[in-house]
Amino acid sequence: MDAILFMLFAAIAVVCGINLVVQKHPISSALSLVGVMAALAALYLLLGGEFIAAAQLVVYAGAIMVLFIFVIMLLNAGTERRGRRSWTHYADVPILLVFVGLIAALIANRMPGSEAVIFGQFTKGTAKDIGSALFTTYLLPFEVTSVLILIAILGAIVLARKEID
Amino acid sequence: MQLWLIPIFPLLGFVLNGLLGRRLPKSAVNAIACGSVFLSFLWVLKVLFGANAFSGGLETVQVEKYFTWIQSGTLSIGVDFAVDRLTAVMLMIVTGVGLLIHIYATGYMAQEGGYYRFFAYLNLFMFFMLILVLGANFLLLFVGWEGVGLCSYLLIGFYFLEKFASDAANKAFIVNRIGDFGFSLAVFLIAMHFGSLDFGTVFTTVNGMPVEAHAGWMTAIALLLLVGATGKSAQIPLYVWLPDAMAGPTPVSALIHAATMVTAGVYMIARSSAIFLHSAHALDVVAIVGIATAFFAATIGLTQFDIKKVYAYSTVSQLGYMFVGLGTGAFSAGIWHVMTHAFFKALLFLGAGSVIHALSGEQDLRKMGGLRQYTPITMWTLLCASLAIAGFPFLSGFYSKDAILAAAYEHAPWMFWIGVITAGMTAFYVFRAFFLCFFGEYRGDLGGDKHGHGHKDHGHGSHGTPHESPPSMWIPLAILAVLSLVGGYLFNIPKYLEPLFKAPEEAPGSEWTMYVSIAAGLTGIGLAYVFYVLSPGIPQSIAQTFAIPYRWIYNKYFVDEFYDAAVVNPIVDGSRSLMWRMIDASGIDGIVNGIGHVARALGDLVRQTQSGFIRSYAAWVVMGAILVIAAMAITGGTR
Amino acid sequence: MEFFVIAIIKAAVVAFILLTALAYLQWAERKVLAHIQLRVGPRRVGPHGLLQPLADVIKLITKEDMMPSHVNKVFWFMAPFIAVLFALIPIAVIPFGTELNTPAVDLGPLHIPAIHTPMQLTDLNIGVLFVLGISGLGVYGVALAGWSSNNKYSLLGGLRSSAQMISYELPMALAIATPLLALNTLSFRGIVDGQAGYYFGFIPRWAIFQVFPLNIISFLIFIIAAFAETNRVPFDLPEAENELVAGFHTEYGSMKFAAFFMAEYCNMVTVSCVATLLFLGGWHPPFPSEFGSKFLPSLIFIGAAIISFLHGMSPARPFDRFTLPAFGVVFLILAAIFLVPPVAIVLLPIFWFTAKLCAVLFVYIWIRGTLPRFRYDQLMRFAWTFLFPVAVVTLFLAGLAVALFP
Amino acid sequence: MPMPPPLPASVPISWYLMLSAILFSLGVAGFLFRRNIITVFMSIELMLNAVNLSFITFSYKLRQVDGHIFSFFVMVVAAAEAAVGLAIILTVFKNRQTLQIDEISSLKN
Repeated sequence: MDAILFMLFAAIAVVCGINLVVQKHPISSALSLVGVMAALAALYLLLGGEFIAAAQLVVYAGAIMVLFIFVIMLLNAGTERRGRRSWTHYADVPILLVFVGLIAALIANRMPGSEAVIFGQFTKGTAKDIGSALFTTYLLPFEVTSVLILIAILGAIVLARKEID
Repeated sequence: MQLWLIPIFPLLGFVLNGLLGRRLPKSAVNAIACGSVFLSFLWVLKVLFGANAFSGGLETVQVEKYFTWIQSGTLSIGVDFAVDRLTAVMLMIVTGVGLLIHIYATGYMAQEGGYYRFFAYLNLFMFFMLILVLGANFLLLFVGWEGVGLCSYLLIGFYFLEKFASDAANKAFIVNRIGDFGFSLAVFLIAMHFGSLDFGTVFTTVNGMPVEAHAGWMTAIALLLLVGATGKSAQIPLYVWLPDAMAGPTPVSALIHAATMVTAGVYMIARSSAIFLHSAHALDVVAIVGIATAFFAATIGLTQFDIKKVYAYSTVSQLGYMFVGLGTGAFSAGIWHVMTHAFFKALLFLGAGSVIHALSGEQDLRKMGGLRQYTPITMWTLLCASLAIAGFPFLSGFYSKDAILAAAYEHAPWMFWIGVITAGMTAFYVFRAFFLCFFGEYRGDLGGDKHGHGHKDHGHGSHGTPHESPPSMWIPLAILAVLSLVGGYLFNIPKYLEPLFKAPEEAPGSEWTMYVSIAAGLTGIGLAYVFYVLSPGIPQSIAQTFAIPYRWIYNKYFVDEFYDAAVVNPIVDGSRSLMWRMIDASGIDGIVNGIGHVARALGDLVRQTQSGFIRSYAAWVVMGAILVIAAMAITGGTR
Repeated sequence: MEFFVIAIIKAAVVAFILLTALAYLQWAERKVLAHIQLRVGPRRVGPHGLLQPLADVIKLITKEDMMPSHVNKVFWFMAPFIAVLFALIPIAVIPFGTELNTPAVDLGPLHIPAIHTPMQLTDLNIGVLFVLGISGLGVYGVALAGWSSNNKYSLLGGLRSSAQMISYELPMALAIATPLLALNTLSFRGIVDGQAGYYFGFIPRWAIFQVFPLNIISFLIFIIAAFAETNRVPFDLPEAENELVAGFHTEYGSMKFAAFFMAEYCNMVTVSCVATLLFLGGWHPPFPSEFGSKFLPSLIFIGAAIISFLHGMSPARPFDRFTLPAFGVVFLILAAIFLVPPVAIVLLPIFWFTAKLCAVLFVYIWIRGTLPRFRYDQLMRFAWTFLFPVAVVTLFLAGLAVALFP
Repeated sequence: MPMPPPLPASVPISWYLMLSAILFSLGVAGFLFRRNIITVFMSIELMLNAVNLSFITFSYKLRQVDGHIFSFFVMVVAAAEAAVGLAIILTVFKNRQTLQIDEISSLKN
C-alpha cells in the first residue's frame, strides 16, 4: 500500500517537475509546480509529517504559487522567445547527468539497504510536537524569521509600489 | 522567591531614565529613579521576611536557578541567584542606603545638568551591585563586579568636561583593571581546579578537603582574589584611585566610593572565606595589607584640607580595618564593619555634600568654619557620624571596630596596637574636619564669587551665604544619623552570621582592648579639639617643625608620582615609540595595504567571469556543487 | 476490506446528499431572495417549485457546450473541474454527527458485520488545516478560468479573485486560530467534543461563548472572511455581473458554468460547516436535554405537519389539496422517527448540525438580499487595514486570556 | 528509478532521497534552460521543495522533529523570498518591459 502510494505520488511529482521544465508558458510551469507541491504534501503525509503537509498546502500551494500566478497574469507573460544561446546551454545536459549520477551514487553507497518507510512509524510530526519544538528549542530562529518576514513585506511594498511623482 | 525582581527594578529605571529621561520632567525622573530603588528595597524586605530571615530563618543558602548561561564541556555556568544571611545583610545595606542616597541626590543634584543621565547611571549601578551580591557563582559575581566598575567610571567622570574628572575616571578604571585581572585569573583557576564556579559546589568541595590539601592552589586562588579585592576596595597598593574618585558628585562618593562598591572586595573575600581559611598565608597577607592600608591612609588623612579627600582617606583606612577583620579570621566582624561603615561613612559624605551645597561648591576646609549657626542639622548629623567613626562608646562604629580589634589582638598583638593608633588618628582627623568645618568663624568669602577654587561640584545656586539644605537632603541625613548611632547596637551581625562564620571567640580578660580603643578614640577627639578649637596655632607650628615628613604625608608619600615614574610613563613612551611608530605604522599598515593590493589584483583577474548572464552563474554553481559531491563521494565525507 | 466498503458507501451517501443539497440550496436561495424582494420565486415546476433544481440541471446539461475561439483550451477545460474538485474535497473531513453503531445483521447469504463508524468520511487530526489548505487551492479554478478565457473582463475577474482570496485568507486563518487556542486540538471531532456541556447549566459551552467576548469577534471576522473566500455578496467582485459581465465565467456555458455554480455553493456549504463546527458547537443542542432539547425536533416536525394540514384544508392552488397533506404525513413520519430512541441517538446530532448549518446558510442568502457590493479598493483596504489588525489583536488577547485563566 | 518486479509493501528511505535528488536536479535544469525570470524563480522553488523532502525524510530516519522545523523555516523563508522576488520582477518589468533573463545582463540599464 505504502509503496503504491509512493509510486503514485512520486510519479506525479516527477512528471509535473519535467513538465515545469519543458513547458514554454509560465502558467503551465506554475501549475505543474503546484502539482509537484501537492504530490510532495502527500509524500510528507506518508512520512508522518502531517503538519508540514498542511503547511505545504497552505503556504506553498495556497499562497506563494497564487502569488506567482497573480504576477504572471498581471504581467501577462507570454511564451518565452528564443534568446541568445549562451555556452551554458550546451554544457547543461552533461552537467546535470553527472550531477544526478553523483548524487545517486552517493545515496547508493551511503545508505545501502536502508530501512523501509512505513506509514505511522513516525508520530512526532503533529502540530503539537512542532509547536513545542518551535517555541522552546528554536525560539530564537523563529523570532528571527518573523523579523525576516516583516522586512520582506516592507521590501515588497517599497519595491512594487507606484512611484508617486 | 522571585529574586530576579530585585535587580530588575533598577534596570527598568535605568532603561526608562536613560532612554526617555531627556524628555521627562525632573519630577518624573526622580519618581522613576527613587521609585525603582524603593520597589527593589520593598522586594528585598518581602523576600527576607518571606524567608523570615530576621527571625532565625535563612540559615542555609537558598538558590534560584533561572537558565544556563554558558555550557562548555563539563563546565556549566547558570544564571542563578542565591540568598543567605550574608547576602541578606548586603542586600539591606545596598538597597536601604542606596535608597536614602537616591533621595538625597534628588536634592543635591537639583541644579545640575545631565540630571537624567546621573540617575540612569545610579540605577544601573544599583542593578549591577545587586547582581554582584545576589549572584550564585563567581562569574555572575564578576559580571556585577565589572558592572559596578563601569558605573563608577561613568559617575566619577560625570563632569567629563573637566579634565581632572575624566582623568580621575580613567585612573579608577585602569587601576581597577589590574585588580580585575587578578580576579579573573582567580576565577579561571577556580574553574580549572573545581570544574565549577557555583559557590555551593566550590565551597562544599573546599570544606570537604583537609585543611592542608591543595595548599598551593588555595593560596594562589586566594591571593589572586585578594588582588581583585585590593583593586576594588582600594587597598595597598591599588588604593590610589579612590581619593581621586572624589571628583564625582558627592552622592556618588557616598554611595559607590564609601557605602557599597568599595566594600565589594570585603564581601567577595568573606563570600569565599572557605578558600581563604584553607590558606593561612593568604589570610596573613590580607591582614597585613589591611592594617598597612589602615595606618597609611590614616596618616595621609591627617593632613588633607579637602573635606572629601579627608573622608576618602578615612574610607580607605576603614576598608583596611575591614580587611584586618577578614585577615584575622573574624569575617563576621568585617561584615559588621561594612554595615556600620556604610551608615556613618555615607552619612559623613552626605553631610560633607550638604556642607559643600551650603557653601555653593566650596570643598576646602580652610575656607569653611563656623558653619554651626548656618547649618545646624548638618552639624548634628555630622557629629553623630564623627562620633560613630571615632569609635565613641556604644555608637555603631564602636562595636564593629572593637570586634575587629579584639580579633586582631587574638591574631597578633602588634596588629592590635597599630589598629589602636589608627583608631586614634581616625578620631583625630575626622574631628579635625568637623571642627574646621563648624567651629571658629567663617573663613570663606561671603561674596559668593567662586573663582580660584579647586575642583568641586559645580554651580549650586548663586548665593554666597551658607544655607541649610532642603529636606530631601537632610531627612536622609537624619535617618542615617539615627542608624549610625544605634546601628551597631541593633544589628549584631556576628551573631546573625553564626551559621556562615564561626564567631571570633572572646578570649577571657581581653576587655581591656575595648577600653584601650575607646581611650584612643577619645584622645584623638581631645587632641583635635585642642588643636583646632582651643589654640588653632598648634598645627602650623607642628607642620613647620616636622616640615619634611609633613610634606611627604601632605603629598601622600608621592605615591602617585612614583607610580607615574615607574609604571605609567614607561608604558606611554614604549607604546608611542615602539608600538605605534615601528610595529603599527610600518608593519601592520604595510600588511593591510599589501592585502588590499592583492585583493585588487585578484579582483581584476576574477572580473572576467562576471558575464552578467544569470544562467552561466548558475552553471558555475552547479559545477561547484558537483565538485563538492565528488569530493564527498571519493573521500567518504563524514559519516 | 470492510473498511473500504464502509468508506465507499459513506462516500457515495455523502456525495449524493451533498449534491442534492446543493441543488436545493440554490432553490432555497431563489425562494428566500424572492420573499425578501416580495416576490414568490419559482413555483411552476412541482409544488412550490420543488422540482425546479431538477429542471435547471436538465436544462444545463442539454445546452450546447460551445467553446469560444482564442481561449487557452487546456486550462479553459481544466478550470471548472479544478474549481469543483477543490470545492468538494474538504467535505471529506467534515463530521456531521457523533457515531453510527449498528449490530451485526445476518440475512442468510449476506452477512453484515457490526458497524460502528464516525458520521464523517475521515477524521483527520489536522482537519482544520486540511480544510484551510484545500480551500486555499480553490482559487486556482477561478484564476485559471479568468486568465484562460482570453477576455479582459474575465482576466480582471481572475485577478480580483486571486488577490481577494489571498487577502482574506489571513484574517480567516487567524479567526479560526482563536477558538483553537481554547479547544487545543485541530481535529474537527475533538473540537466539537471540546464544546460539549453548558455554563451554569444552560448557556451552551460553544466556542463563541468560550473566551468571552473574543471568540464572538473572531466569529464575525470569520464569517466576513468566509463571504469573501466564497466570492459571495457583498464580496462577489470576481463575478460582478454589472461591471465585469459575470467576471471569470463569462465565457463558460452549460455544464462548465454549472460546475462553477456548484463549486460556489459547495464552498458556501463547506465554510458554513466549518463555522458551525468551530464556533457554534457542532451537533451540541443549544440547551441541555433535561430541558427537553431531545423532543424539540419532533415538536418542530409536528408543528410543520399541522401547518401543512391546515393549509391543505384551505388550499391556495388546486393541487395543494393533495401535496400539502402529503408533506404533513412526511413530517409526521419524521417526528415519529425522532422519537425512536436508538435512531434518535444517531439522528439528533445530525438534526442539530443541519439546523445550525441551515441557519448560517440562511444568513448567507439574507446578506445577499440585503447588502450592496463593495468597491475593489474598499474591499482591499477593509481586508488589510481593518480585518487583519483586528484579527491579530483578537488572537493575541485570546492567547493572553487562555494563558492567564486556563 | 528501477522498480523491482515484486512490488515491496513499502519503499526504502533511499528512494525518497532519490526522488528528492531528481526533483532538485529538475529544478537546476529549469534554472539553466528556461529564459523567463518567473520560470527560473519557480525552478528555485522546486529546488527548495526537493530539499524539504529530504529534510522530512531524514527526520523520519532519525525519528526527530527537527527536520520538520527546518523545512518549516525553509517554507517561511521561501514565502519572504517570493514576495520580494516577485516585487523585484515587477520592478524589472516596469523598467525594461521584458522578462527574458538574457536581456537583463547589465547592472546599469
